[in-house]
Amino acid sequence: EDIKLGISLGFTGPLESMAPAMQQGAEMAMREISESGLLLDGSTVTAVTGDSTCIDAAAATATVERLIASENVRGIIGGMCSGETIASLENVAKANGIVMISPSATSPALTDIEDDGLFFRTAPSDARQGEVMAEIVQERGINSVAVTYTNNDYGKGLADAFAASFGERGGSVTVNAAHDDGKADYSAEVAALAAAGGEALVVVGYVDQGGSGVVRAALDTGAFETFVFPDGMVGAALETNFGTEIDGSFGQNPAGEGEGRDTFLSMAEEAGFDGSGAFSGEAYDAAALMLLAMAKAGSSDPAVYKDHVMDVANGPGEEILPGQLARALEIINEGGDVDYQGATAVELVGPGESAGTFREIQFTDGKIEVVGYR
Amino acid sequence: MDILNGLVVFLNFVFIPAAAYGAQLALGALGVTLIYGILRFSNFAHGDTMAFGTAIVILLTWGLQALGISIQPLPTALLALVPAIALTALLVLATDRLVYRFYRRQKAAPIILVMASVGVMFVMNGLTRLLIGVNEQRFDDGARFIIDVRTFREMTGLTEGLALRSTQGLTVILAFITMIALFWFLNRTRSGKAMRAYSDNEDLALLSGIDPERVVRLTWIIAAGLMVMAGTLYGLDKAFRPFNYFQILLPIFAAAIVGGLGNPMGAIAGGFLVAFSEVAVTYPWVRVVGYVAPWYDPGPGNLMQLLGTEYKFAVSFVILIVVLLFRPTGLFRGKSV
Amino acid sequence: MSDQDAVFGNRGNRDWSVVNTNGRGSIDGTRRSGPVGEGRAGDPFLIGEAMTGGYGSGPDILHDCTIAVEQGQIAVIVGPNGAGKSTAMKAIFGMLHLRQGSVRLNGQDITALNPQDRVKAGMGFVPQVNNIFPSMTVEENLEMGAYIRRDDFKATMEQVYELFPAVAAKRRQAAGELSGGQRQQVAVGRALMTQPKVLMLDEPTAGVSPIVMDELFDRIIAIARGGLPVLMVEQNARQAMMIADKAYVLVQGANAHTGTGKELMQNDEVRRTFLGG
Amino acid sequence: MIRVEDLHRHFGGFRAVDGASLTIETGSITGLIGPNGAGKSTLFNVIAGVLPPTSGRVFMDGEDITGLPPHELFHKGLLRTFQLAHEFSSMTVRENLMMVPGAQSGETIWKTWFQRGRIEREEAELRRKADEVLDFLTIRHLTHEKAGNLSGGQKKLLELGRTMMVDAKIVFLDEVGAGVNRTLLMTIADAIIRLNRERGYTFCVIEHDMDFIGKLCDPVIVMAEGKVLAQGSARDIMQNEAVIEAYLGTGLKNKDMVG
Amino acid sequence: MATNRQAATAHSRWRAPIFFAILAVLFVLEGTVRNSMFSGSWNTSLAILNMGLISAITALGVNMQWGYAGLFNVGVVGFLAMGALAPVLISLPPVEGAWEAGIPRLALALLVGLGTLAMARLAWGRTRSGILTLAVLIGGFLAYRWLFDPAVTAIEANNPARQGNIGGLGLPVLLSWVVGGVFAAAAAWAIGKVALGLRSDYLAIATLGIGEIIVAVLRNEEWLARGVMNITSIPRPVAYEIELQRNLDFVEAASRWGFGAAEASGIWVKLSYMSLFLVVLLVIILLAELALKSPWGRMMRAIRDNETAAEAMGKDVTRRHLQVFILGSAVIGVAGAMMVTLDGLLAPTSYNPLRYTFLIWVMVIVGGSGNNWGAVLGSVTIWFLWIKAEVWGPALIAAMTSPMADGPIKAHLLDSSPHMRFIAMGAVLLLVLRFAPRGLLPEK
Ligand SMILES: Nc1ncnc2c1ncn2[C@@H]1O[C@H](COP(=O)(O)OP(=O)(O)OP(=O)(O)O)[C@@H](O)[C@H]1O
Ligand SMILES: Nc1ncnc2c1ncn2[C@@H]1O[C@H](COP(=O)(O)OP(=O)(O)OP(=O)(O)O)[C@@H](O)[C@H]1O
Ligand SMILES: CC(C)C[C@H](N)C(=O)O
Ligand SMILES: [Mg+2]
Ligand SMILES: [Mg+2]
Repeated sequence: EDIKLGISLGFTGPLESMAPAMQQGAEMAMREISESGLLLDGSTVTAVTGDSTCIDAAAATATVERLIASENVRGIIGGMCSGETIASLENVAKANGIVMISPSATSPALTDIEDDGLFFRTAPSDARQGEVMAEIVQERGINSVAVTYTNNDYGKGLADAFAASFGERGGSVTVNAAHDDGKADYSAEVAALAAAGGEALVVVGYVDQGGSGVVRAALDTGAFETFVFPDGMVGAALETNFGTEIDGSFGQNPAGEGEGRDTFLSMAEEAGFDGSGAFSGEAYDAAALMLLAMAKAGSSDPAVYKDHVMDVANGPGEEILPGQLARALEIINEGGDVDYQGATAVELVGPGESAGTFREIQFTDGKIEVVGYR
Repeated sequence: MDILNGLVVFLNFVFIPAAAYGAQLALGALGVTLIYGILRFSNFAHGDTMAFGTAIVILLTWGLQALGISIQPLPTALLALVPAIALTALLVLATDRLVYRFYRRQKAAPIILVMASVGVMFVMNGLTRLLIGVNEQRFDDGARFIIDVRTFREMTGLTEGLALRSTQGLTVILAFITMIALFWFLNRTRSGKAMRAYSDNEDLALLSGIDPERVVRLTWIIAAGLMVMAGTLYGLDKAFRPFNYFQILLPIFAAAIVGGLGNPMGAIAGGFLVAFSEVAVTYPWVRVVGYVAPWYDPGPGNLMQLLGTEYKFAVSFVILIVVLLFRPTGLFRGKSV
Repeated sequence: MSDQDAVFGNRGNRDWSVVNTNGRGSIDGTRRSGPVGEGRAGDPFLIGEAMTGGYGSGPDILHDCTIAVEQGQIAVIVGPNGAGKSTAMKAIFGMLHLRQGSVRLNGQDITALNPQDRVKAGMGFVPQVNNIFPSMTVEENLEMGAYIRRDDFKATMEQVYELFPAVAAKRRQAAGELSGGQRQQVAVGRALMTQPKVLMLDEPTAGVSPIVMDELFDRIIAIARGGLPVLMVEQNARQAMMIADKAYVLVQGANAHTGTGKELMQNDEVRRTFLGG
Repeated sequence: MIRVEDLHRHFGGFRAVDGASLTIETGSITGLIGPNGAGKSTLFNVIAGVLPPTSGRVFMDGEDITGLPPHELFHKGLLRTFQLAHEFSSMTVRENLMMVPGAQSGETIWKTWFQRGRIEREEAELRRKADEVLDFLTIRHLTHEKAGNLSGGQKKLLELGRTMMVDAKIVFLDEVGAGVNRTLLMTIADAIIRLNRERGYTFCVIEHDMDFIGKLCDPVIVMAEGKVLAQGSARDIMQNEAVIEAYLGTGLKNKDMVG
Repeated sequence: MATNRQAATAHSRWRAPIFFAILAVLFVLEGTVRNSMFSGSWNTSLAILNMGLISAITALGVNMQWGYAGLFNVGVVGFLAMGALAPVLISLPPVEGAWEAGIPRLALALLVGLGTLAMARLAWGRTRSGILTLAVLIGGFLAYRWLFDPAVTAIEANNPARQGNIGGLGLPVLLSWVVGGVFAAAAAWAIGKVALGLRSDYLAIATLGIGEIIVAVLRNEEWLARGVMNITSIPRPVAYEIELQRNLDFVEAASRWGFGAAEASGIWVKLSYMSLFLVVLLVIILLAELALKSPWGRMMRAIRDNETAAEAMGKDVTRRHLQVFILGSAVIGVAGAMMVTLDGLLAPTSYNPLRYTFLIWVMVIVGGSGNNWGAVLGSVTIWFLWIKAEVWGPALIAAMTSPMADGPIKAHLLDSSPHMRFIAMGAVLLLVLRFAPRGLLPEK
């Protein structure tokens, strides 16, 4: 059998710079399994990609619809951004009974969504990121911040999680205001943020989009000097856009550490892409998990293998790192148990999402510097 | 001191941005109004042509930069402006030749020209994206500030800072020069008067020996100049992304109509009116009030903002309706009655 | 209006926020002129001879119609509504395509010229309607009349003001604010500013009160006696006939009667059917 | 029938109608003349509801109709024609007439869905009436012609015909004669007289052609500078010194130069 | 059913049938032939057709306003969005806790808001006193904000990650199509009252602005429909694919026709939608044609022809304009509701004027303004092209660039081939305007 898997990521749109590394991560896992010849009596795996645009929910559903209806895929790696993921899950994947594993959708809303057991993610919920961010901000001795978020599921979810957690710790959020992506001018938004004041500005936005615009306007008018960046902003684009202007700003994004990650990075280098790109490892893990679950279920029918994802992701069983997928298939084919670890130390909790580790970063001399993991 | 601080906050967050924005709108509205007055239709392709012209400016700027040519501290884009205007003028003249002239010749109802301009809008929209893509481009390479926050604070010792970006200064100055030149041209020169005559009465202009095609060509060239100028200044000051140029079409039309369509004076007044009210209505006045009237406590969380920033552009529309209710022909009497 | 108006009917054309119907023209300004030919011996100053043609691709309006005017004379065209009087004027001015016949001015065949070039060749025309620039001042209106002139036209302007003192008083006022009769004077004044060699007027007195009409006729006589040939269409036929050196009655685009004004006034049939008894 | 009391209509500072008071008697054909810019058309437009007055009142049969919109005045029996013919050019001559009557059930949109039969009957009646009018105006042969293709005079006849589709009480005619051939104008005058005699319409007519006024109108009202200058029979008016000076004039001065 | 008499008399009797037949062939090709041009999947073919039918209904609405009355509505996107709200508020299940959180207070606030406007109007009408009116307005506004703000805060705080909105009534989704029409009609009434009453006709610019404002409200008022966070799982009026796939009878029947269960279920669902849409479309056309071919239609033509004269002939032009404007908008609203139902999704960010206003205009003009069947033909054709341009555009560019040497320019052109879509649409519009200025099926 030739098993087709759909990859639905935002190849255009506000995070287009992140998407290619994610796609290659996922395809690497598929190749690895395909070449082993051990999946379901020597089935091969082919990737079919679709553009989810990240922000346009209607376009994303249409893409996933096409992947399922015309391409007949057996599962979807995606979506990329939370809003789009929710839409395609509820309208297409559920209606057709297809499994989706997202590498990067982080909205808390996805935690308790009714998914008929079809949805998993290898990224942690922003409920957790909000806590981590609040912790980091507070540890740096900042007690009052203004928050601006990109006006969508991700932005609002994370901003709210942060505000709640920050408030519990005794910090104060002077204003929690949305900005829309895709505008030319954010001086009005920044004027409002400046009027409210605060020691730092938390920018829950997208780096290729409004997020950078807000930072630019805030720097120009002298409204803020220190910024806090969560995952949507931590990208190389920040360095090129602002350089030393934002020295002293800091942030965090989900990223595992340890052996699995190192292996993945070197594998990626061999394959010719940058494995340290945000959510690339998560994408590798998502594809691997889906295929291992098929092996475990002995079927590529989503209705069957969906119940086996948690089995392969968590213990008991032998720990599997990147590059060991053939080994995992052997174990499974022999009827054994595996505990997939992958590039990001996968441990699925609750209804199938990553527990999550985060790395803390900081800007020094115009460069992103990793200062630790939590 | 406090009053001064209040004034600085006001200047920094309200006056300067609004003045720059107003100048950009005014230039755009001048173009719209010119085409409306003389060619008799609202050009829906205006925004996208602005984007196209700006894209050319950007490409030329990159070229110049690659050659190492610059006019520091002014942005290189200014150098690129002249050839870009020429190229854009060629493009709009070609468009006129291919599209509009046919209908003019047929004496088709103006609404057909509007429809055709929608078609041109689509094409221009695609062309711009073909040329430069959909992404944001920054091409401002001159000195960033005439005065920045830190210097200002050090100079004056005030707590509040004031930033005046060079692009903002440039926008206002260039816009004013352009407007004065245009007025002089329309009211004093033979060609300008011929344009006004054609606008008033096409046939009679012809019977007076005015070559209508020359007037049309002149109009497109001037309009192209205004478009590229407005688009470049907007892009320098904010950021260039093709879609944004479609979006400012609404405030530009609003400005032109509020001022009185077909009336250049009105376009300018309209541009500034729209810009200042947009900014003022969505600005949280709490800081200014805090300085000017320290005894007044609006209460925590009250930013004294009339309308959320997300409704910023709704303001231009509301102003439009209100003005039209009281002055049905716009602030200055347009051609519309 | 042209037949293309039928395309969108009148849909949307009243929406002032997108279209501006003020001052729209009906002449194709893109047409190029053809060559100028030789005139014929014994021609009157201006003659449209054996003209046949119509609007666009529509049916012929004019059928073998001839109109002429001599130096220093007044020629008047009368006829029922829709006879083609205005059409004949437009044909002489090159505003419609002639399928047969020719127009000759001052010893030259100008049939192929476009209207702009006929203006340059020395023809002045005051259309039946829309004959001023309403938002420009009276003075600017006159300046526009002198558009093709490269010399100093101040003197001519003074002459016009002398001729029409009522207009002179309002030289800084927008012409659109004038009364009907004054507009008409501005319109004629504008045509004079070109320093034309021949003046063509289409119903200069329509809708004008009797006293202004007399005034206008007086001026026209004065102009003609000054040596400028005048060709005009009139519905106030009896007054017009009185001052006409030559009169044409057009019916369905063809010459029905031709003669001096007095002759036609004495023709019973003409009086009854065209001059209102 | 119509009484206008101290009517003012100003444009900016300019007083186009400046305290005009006049009456139009039932059953009369009243002429309204005056120099260009006297305010005649403006007065018409105010009465017909196209322009609101600055001050003053208009009464129709004792009822105050000041500022009512044209379509309401229509339903009260006040009709007007336009200086430039306003035909519905893309519709046939008959359709031009049939659209006039007011209370057609077929003009209510839901009735067109549920009351087809009734609409059919009404239409048949309207068709009959329209044909009668066309006969009266002697343009029956043009029934199916597009109104836009009519000649200027025929359009004016059509304008008149529309007023006959309903029982008008008063009809305002704004310069029916301007640009119309004099012979045709006399035909129109005959039609007006017939309507006045046979159907009892009241007319108010603006015109610059004194032959027409003299033939048609009994009381003639002269306006100048926004006010009523004189009123009386056509004969009296034409001999009135003030009217001659302001309006009629004394004829060509350069008689000697006429060829 | 009413036939296409108008177009038939305008050109050849066969013009309309031929165009529709060509269109049908295109859809069949799309459904059966698999190559670089067509996908060969009935699912795609039907999906395009369904969206095309909805566009056709939208175009019918625009056509009423433009074709019958000459009203230039450039705010189509706003009315679609108004209609889109209906399925959310009508057929979504109620949100737990929202009622307690503040729906009553919110309702009261909205009532106070409307009351204020009414009072202000009354005050102005009765007294002509600007100060009093202003006082009423300001007082009302303060009261409104006092009621409104806490209610909204409370509702939005109610389970914000998943809900945070007022929820729906849980009624059948088909009902919401009607309600969608009513919503759009209400908006049209308010807009028309103001814009059509302005002294000159400023409808175009007014609707352009209002359209944007409606979408902005939808994006930003989270209590209403979760704003940009989208509403998903709107109930369907037809079966779900997964249910069909589990239904053994269905699977068996499908295999008898030679279809896989998955494919067959998709086709079945789309066919069900198609029949619903067709019913709506035909009913609207029937009603429109009946009205158009009666004195009402004659009156509308007269008004379009010459407003001043129509007014003088006793027709209340403003009111008739308002009527058509409302009717047309209602039809657009119905289409908006249908679209959301088909998508199962309300995503306010996707309501962009290029796609929903100007593309619809292209459809109307290409089809032939004033002709209902023209609107249908134009819509389905343009929609088909719009979708296929995504595939054909790159193919075209690839063909054009194939002789070029590899290099950055070629790569750039290939990259930007998606933008061919806009160019293609513009070109189609310009060509049709030039060579068939009255559209493919002109009005009589
Ligand atoms: N632009 C046009 N296109 C087509 N036909 C026209 C046009 N202008 C006039 N006609 C037609 O040409 C014929 C002659 O019109 P013309 O204006 O010359 O008449 P006229 O003698 O000047 O009448 P009037 O005394 O009413 O001014 C009429 O039948 C008219 O319908
Ligand atoms: N919209 C307007 N704005 C300014 N002035 C106006 C306007 N309409 C009319 N007027 C002025 O009001 C005066 C009266 O105009 P009106 O049209 O009533 O004259 P009239 O008596 O009908 O003249 P005519 O015999 O030439 O038709 C004129 O002087 C005119 O300039
Ligand atoms: C790629 C990520 C930045 C996406 C983001 N976490 C979201 O859920 O929208
Ligand atoms: Mg004429
Ligand atoms: Mg008048």
